[in-house]
Amino acid sequence: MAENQKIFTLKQVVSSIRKTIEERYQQLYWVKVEMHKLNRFASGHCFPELLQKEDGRIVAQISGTIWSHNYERINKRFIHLVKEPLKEDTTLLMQVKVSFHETYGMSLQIVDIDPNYALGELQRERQETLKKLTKEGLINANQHLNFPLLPKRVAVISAESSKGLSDFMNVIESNTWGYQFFTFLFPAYLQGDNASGSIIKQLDAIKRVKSHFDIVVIVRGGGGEVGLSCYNEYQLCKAIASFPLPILTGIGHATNLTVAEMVSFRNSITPTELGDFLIQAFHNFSTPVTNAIKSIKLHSKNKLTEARAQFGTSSQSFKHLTKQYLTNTNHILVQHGRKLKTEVRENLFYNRSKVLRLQEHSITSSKYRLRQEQETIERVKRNIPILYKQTLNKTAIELSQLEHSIKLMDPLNVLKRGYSITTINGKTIGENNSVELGDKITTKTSTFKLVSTITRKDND
Amino acid sequence: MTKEIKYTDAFEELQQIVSDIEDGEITVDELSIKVKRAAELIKICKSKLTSTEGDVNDILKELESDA
Amino acid sequence: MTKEIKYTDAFEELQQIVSDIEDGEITVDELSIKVKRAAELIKICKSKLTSTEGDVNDILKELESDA
Amino acid sequence: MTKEIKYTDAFEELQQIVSDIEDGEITVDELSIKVKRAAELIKICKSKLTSTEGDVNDILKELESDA
Amino acid sequence: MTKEIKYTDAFEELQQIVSDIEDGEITVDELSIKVKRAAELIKICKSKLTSTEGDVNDILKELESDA
Amino acid sequence: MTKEIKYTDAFEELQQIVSDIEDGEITVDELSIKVKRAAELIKICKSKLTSTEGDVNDILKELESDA
Amino acid sequence: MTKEIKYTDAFEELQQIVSDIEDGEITVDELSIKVKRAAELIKICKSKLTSTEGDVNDILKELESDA
Repeated sequence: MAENQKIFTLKQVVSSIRKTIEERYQQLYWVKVEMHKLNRFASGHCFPELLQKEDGRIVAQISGTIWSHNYERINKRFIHLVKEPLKEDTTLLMQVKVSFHETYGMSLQIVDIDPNYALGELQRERQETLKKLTKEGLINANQHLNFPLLPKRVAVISAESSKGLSDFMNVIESNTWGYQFFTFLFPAYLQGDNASGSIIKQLDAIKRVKSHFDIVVIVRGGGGEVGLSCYNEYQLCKAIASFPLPILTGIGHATNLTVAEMVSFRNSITPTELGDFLIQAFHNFSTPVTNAIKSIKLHSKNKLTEARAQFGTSSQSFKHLTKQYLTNTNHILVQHGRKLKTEVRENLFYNRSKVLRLQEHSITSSKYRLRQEQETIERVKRNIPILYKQTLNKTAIELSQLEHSIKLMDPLNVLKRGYSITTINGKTIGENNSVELGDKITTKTSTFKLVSTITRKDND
Repeated sequence: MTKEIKYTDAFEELQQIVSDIEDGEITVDELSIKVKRAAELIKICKSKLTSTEGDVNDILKELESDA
Repeated sequence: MTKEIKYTDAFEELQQIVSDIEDGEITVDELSIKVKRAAELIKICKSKLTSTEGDVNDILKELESDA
Repeated sequence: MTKEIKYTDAFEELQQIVSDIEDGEITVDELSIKVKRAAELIKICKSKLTSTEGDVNDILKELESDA
Repeated sequence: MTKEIKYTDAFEELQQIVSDIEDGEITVDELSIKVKRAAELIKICKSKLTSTEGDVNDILKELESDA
Repeated sequence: MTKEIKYTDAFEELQQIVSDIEDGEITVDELSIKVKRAAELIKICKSKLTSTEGDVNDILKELESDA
Repeated sequence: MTKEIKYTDAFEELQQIVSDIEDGEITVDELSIKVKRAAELIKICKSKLTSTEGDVNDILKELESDA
């Protein structure tokens, strides 16, 4: 070490640092930090650990200070706005003053914390949880479980002293229908920082004895709206979503649904409503059973009435048709009898008329035949005089012709025309009968008979 | 006697005479005898005709009177 | 005696006579005999017809009275 | 004896006779015999019809009295 | 004996006879025999019907008395 | 034995018989047998209906008295 | 035996029977059997509503043995 080197006291140095820092950091800064531990002391002052992580590694760390009066103010606003008290292990936007104290060293004095940022962070956490469960396919897992027909055996997660629990028990135990439930309480914190772990632990316990239960209910009541952010926590929500029994929630609050409520099998606004829901499930089972009696009664009667009616109709029509059948058959038989009679009479009548027709024909044709014959005879009779006269006339004509010829040939008629016949010895003169001179010849005329003597004879 | 000769025979003889005369096979000497015979035959025939007509008319008259 | 000849034969004979007369195959000598025969046959036929008609009428009258 | 001939045969014979008469296939000589036969057959047929009618009526009357 | 024939057969035979008579397929000679048979069949059928009617009425009466 | 037939079968058989009678598909010869069978079936059906009604009423009465 | 049937199955079977009866899909023959069965099932279901179940001690024992 050099001799001329100046030696400072620690106080001098620390005061110099303080002076420098005070000069350098005179204003207030808004800083985003993770508040690891709150470290509230009995005095009411808090000395939280502030840090920043990158990839899980702490890259910056510093102590913080919240003076009691600031804490009260900040916390009140948080509860009002965020519905949560100021909590450890959260990222906050805080207004800080860099301060250096000679004995306490560097710290960030926290004068205010923005509740809206915290609200945003909570929202982000909620979204984160939803996103993760969705990605893991668990978001509807509990809802996809089969709800028992009768949610009779109930594992209850609640706080022993909870008003919600007593409301719930009151509803299911004092029902007037005699519905019997079996409940078993698994006590747990229902809000605040310890709630998540406590509930998860009890869920694990229930899981071990799940064969004794039909459903799990988580009931909480009268706790107000504060401290419910645990129900958005991923671990708890995952435990609920993936639980093998249906989990029904009734954690009684009026704000946005928490993720736990969303992924549970069913959410009721209040424990009372949850109890009513279970009673309703019993009703839903009981009503059809009760109605079944009425329905069976009604419909069996109807069925039997209908069967009787149908049967009655059949047996009526059987009697009726049988009688009708006999009547018809009788009628047909009678008809055939009548027809037989008619046909026989017709047949006889027809045959008789045929005989009569033949009788008629025999009369007319015989008479006709005789008349024809008569006419023929008459015709012949009329013809005979005609024919015989014809014959006589013909004969008379022939005869008169001959008579005429004879007349012409009669020699007397020849003489009348001036001819004469000369005979000798009564014979005409010819080759065989020649005349000689001196012979006496007779000449006959029409009027005279002349006798002459041949005086000369000349040859032709 | 004349009644005994039949009309047919008489008529045939008459026809024979006429045809003989026409054929000139009869001499003038015979001629008048033949003509005489013919006249006789004609008379016979006429008489036969007349009597037949009478007979027949009687029969027919009787027939008609029956009808 | 006339009753013994059948109508058919009588009628045929009659027709024969008529046709003989028509054909001039009957001499004057036969004529009156034939006409006489024809008249006889006509009478026979008529009589047969009349009696047949009578018979038929009798039968029919009897038939009709039965009906 | 007439009872022994069947109606059908009687009727057929009757029809034959009537059609023969109608067709002029029967001579006058046969006519009255045939007509006589026809009358006989008509009587047979009628009698058969009457007796059948009687029988049938008796049967039918009995039937009706039963009904 | 008549009881041994079935109603159906009896009725069919009856129908056949009636239709044969209607169609003129039965001669007068057969008619009374056929009608006699038909009457017999009608009697058989009636008797069958009557006894069936009796049986049926008994059964129906019994049924009604049960009701 | 009658108890062994089911109501449904009995009723169907009954209806078949009724429709057969209606359609005239049953001969007179079969009728009384069929009617007898139908009467039997009617009795069976009635008895079945009555007993079922009794059974059902008993069960329901018991059920209601429990409620 | 009836205790062995699960109430859920009983409930389902009951509903099936009820809907079958309501739809008229049950014959008269099945009716009393089905109604009887329904009565049985109704009893099972009703008793389930009011029966006491679950044993605290068992649960505690199990919880402790695991822990």
